[in-house]
Amino acid sequence: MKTLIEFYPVFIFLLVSFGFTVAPMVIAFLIAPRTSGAKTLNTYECGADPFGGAWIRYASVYYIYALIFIAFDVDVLYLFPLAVSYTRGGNAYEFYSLLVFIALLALAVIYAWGKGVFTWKRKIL
Amino acid sequence: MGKRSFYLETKDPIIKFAMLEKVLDLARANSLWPLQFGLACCAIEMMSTAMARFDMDRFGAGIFRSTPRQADLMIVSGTVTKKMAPLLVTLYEQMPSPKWVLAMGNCAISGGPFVYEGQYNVVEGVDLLVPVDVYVPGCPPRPEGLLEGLMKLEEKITGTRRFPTPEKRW
Amino acid sequence: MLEKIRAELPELSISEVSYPERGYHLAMDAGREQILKVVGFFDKNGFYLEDLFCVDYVEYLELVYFFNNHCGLFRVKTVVRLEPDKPTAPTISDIYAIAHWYEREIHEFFGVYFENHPNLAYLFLHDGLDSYPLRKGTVKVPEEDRKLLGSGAYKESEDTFFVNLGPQHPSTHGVLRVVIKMDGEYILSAEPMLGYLHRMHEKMAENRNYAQFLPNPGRMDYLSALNFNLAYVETVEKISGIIVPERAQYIRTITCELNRISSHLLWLGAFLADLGGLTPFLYAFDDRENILDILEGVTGSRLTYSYFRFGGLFNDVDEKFADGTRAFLERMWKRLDIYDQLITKNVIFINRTKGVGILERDMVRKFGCSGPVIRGSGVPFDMRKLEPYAAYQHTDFEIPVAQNGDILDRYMIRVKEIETSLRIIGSALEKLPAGPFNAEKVPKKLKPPKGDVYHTVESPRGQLGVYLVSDGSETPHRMRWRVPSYSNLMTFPFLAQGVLIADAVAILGSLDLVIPEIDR
Amino acid sequence: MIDQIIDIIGVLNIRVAIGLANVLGLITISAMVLTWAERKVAGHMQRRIAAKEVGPFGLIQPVADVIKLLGKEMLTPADVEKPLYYLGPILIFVPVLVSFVVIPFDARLQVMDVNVGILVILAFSSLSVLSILIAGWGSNNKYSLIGSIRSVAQNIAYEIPLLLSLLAVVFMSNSLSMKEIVEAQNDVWYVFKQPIAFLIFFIACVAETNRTPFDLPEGESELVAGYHTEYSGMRFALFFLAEYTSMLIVSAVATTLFLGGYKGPVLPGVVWFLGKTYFLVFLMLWFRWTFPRVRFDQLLNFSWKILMPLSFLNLIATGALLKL
Repeated sequence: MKTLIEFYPVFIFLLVSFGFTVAPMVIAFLIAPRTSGAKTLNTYECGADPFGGAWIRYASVYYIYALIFIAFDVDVLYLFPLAVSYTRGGNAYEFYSLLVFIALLALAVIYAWGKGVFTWKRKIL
Repeated sequence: MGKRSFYLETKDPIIKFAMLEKVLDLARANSLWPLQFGLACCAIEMMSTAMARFDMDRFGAGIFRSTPRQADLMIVSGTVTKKMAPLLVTLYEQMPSPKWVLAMGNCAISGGPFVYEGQYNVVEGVDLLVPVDVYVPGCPPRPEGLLEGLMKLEEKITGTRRFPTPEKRW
Repeated sequence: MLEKIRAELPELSISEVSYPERGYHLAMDAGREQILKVVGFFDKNGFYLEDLFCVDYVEYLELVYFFNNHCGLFRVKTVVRLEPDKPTAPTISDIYAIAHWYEREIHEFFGVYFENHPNLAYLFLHDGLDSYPLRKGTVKVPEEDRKLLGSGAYKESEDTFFVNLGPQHPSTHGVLRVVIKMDGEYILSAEPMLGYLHRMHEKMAENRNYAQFLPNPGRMDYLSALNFNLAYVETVEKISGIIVPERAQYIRTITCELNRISSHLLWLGAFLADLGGLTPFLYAFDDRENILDILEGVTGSRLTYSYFRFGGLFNDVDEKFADGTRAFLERMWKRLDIYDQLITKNVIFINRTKGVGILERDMVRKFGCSGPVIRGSGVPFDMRKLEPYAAYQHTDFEIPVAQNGDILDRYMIRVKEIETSLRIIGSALEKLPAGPFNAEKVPKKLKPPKGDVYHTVESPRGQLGVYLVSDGSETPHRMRWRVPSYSNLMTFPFLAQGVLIADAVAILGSLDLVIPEIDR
Repeated sequence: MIDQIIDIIGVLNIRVAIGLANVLGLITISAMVLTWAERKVAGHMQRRIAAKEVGPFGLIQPVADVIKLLGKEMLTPADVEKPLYYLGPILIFVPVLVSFVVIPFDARLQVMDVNVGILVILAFSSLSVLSILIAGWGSNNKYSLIGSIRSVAQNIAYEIPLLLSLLAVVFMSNSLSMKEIVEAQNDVWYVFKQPIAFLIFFIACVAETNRTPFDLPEGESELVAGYHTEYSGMRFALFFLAEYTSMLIVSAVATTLFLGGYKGPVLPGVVWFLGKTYFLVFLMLWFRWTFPRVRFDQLLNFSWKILMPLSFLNLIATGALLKL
């Protein structure tokens, strides 16, 4: 059974990539001139002063999309072992289990479609 | 507006020696990313300079960045009104440090055709607001004029000129 | 029509006016009380508010209302006199939505107060001004009104936030600033803030003589400088009765149509860049450079032309111009199907523009829009047909009209207008007569007779009107420019309500705005 | 002499060292080449010559850009979330570099043949979206906030079709290891057996790397510059670099899975592999200069309503055909 140690190249790549990003930033920090004007550090908003910060309750329409995604992503993981051990020819129950599983998955999308999640109407106040 | 309303002091980098500065200036001169900031008629001439026929991109200056954070060169192309002045200064200050200003057109240089006694809304010249490096006269200046302004700016940054100046016949 | 007005509003003094000299059919003097009744009457009969502005005659101020009809041409001038020290007038912004901005503009330039106006804040000027600019004498702004200048405080509410689609933004071509109240991806309300490019053209007109003002119209709308030039020159010719020779009329038509094509081409590129496609910008500029070469050969400049003079042209047109134009015509016909393949048949483009930003017919009358914006909603309203000027009555062409008023229709109309302009140029070029290109005795120091005149021209963005009041001296007493983008922009807050930000940017692009024309 | 060194350092360490040098070299060179190629392809598609003056064919232009960006000041706006703001550009580059571990450039040119290669790549590819969210939220700018929230929704919308089209290949090759998938494509490439799956996979890849017509997170005509509005200097260059490298990674995975990796008649394997990869990258560059941008709800609906049902049917069809 391969222990985590076997994957140490991946960790080395992680460290190297970390270094590969931090190094140019350190160089840039050293060799770049610096200025500071009255409004240099203000947030940029097309030249005008912004009205209030950007950390607000952002009414995300995509919350429902996230729910459907979670339902999907976890279930798709079941298909991986099925895919690896899918034998050619022979017993057909594997195909039927695949069929049933995908049919159940598709129900989620059809339900959301019916509920009108996917149509973004114009919000007339 | 009186004297320039602020003094933007530029602190030197931590590591600074002649050879590095020369290489950096050469690189900066060959990749001046202008800020997408068109005011009036000169903006249309700036656009046609960036288009197929005159093509600023040949000199590496073709990528128009829309945020001042990633721009090096602010081309003030058009009339700066008193309502626009504070915003222009904000945009200039929000640009990171090695930055240059190219005043394009008579309005940006001296208020142009809109200067008469009793005028109440035009800033007479953008150098009252921000330090200007190159002035390109004309109303609007031809795209070749703007390209020549770019060459002048590159000459100012690196000290050497890309193309030989056409010899003066008279 | 005149009998109906007489029957409906007996107590007003109505005088018939000869249309060819003065440019309008009827002049009416209404008192401050009857003006609401008059406006209500015109609104009931399907008229739209063409223009509303103020003229300062030192002893009294004059509020001028111009009404016109989209279907049949019948222009009525209604005048209200106000005393100069504390002028007040009733607001009509609830009847005609465009009056909302006209009244704010009059308030900040002349100091006229409008009772129960929803938001009488400054629109164009910055707060540092302490006098009303367009008044003849310097009239101080009273202290307690300075607080009126604050243009609306924007307070954060629970989950909506305010964003500046600000002066420096890729999609606001020029320096238009729109403050958008957003809820997530949707826009709840949009409020344009103007004046970042106000260059005082109307104030300059009052202290320069007629010839000195010639370069200014070209800088008002630099995309179609020749049309603005034509409007100014023809107004002065109308008021001083100069007859322009036939050849100059034809050359004026040809050059104005070339300028219209170059303006539409630039719009095409900028509109596609708003939707994300960057290549059509380069293709459109490719053709535009051809037009600029042809016009540069004749006028000498690339963008801000001042080629027309009172009574004719600056110089004549040579054979090279005619050949260049003919070569351009053939090339352009072939280029149009490149645009067809690249843009019109592009599925993503169609999905982005079909059924978005629909402008209904009655909303168009409320705002007094004009140009491709109104022709997209099914109203065939084109100045070249309604009030033919220059040589348009000799060339036959039909106005492209579309029905459902969404962005795709406004795009199709502008492309068809390019084809119409090509046909006009073709037919005008054949019929180009020989002969003089300038009227003979045009005095150097032009002193037109006392009186006022209204003249309209069709600029690529819509109906462009010039109202000129001359007091017999060298400098005009008052010159008012009725610009199409001003009323077209007023529809944006209503079109952008409840729409995604990507659509709002597309709607803004489809209105084809030129900011210095709005700010004047 | 060589074998003493080998057993001192160990075969795997040498393989890792060579792989590391190879990958870092490839990334820097490909970033340069891609920036140059993007400008040149854009120029010639728009009937203009781009970047000609700097170096023979403008070849030194990307070098000038990088050195200029190195010499640029890195502004940190005042009211910004410091840790998130700094972490954004770093985190976006890490997953992209690490997925090079499992990519088989040639028969023996692979850092480590992990037997669950595809899972490693999928795991790290969803990490880069996290960094965009961090960068967008951290820079306290309304445009970046909208841009980053859009990139999250776009990424989760296109994760499912990506997985399902990947599964169709795994059904055929019965193995998750990248090397075995390439070996399984010895006689006929999977692109001919699974044309629909390749199409869905490529569309989902274009969406994952935020390229036109799905470049809504940094839709510059609406959101000024999307999630990297507040970033300047070298930090912005890292976003720029990460986008090009993820384009490279995504087309490398597509070549391994569908176009038969390093399989090719006469030329050595690496040349075939890089040729196919850069062809797919050229396709992405081509998209950028022909398509306008899709509106955001069309983008989501395109994935949920069209790509996903299509990938379901494709999966069922593969399952059925394999059984016959």
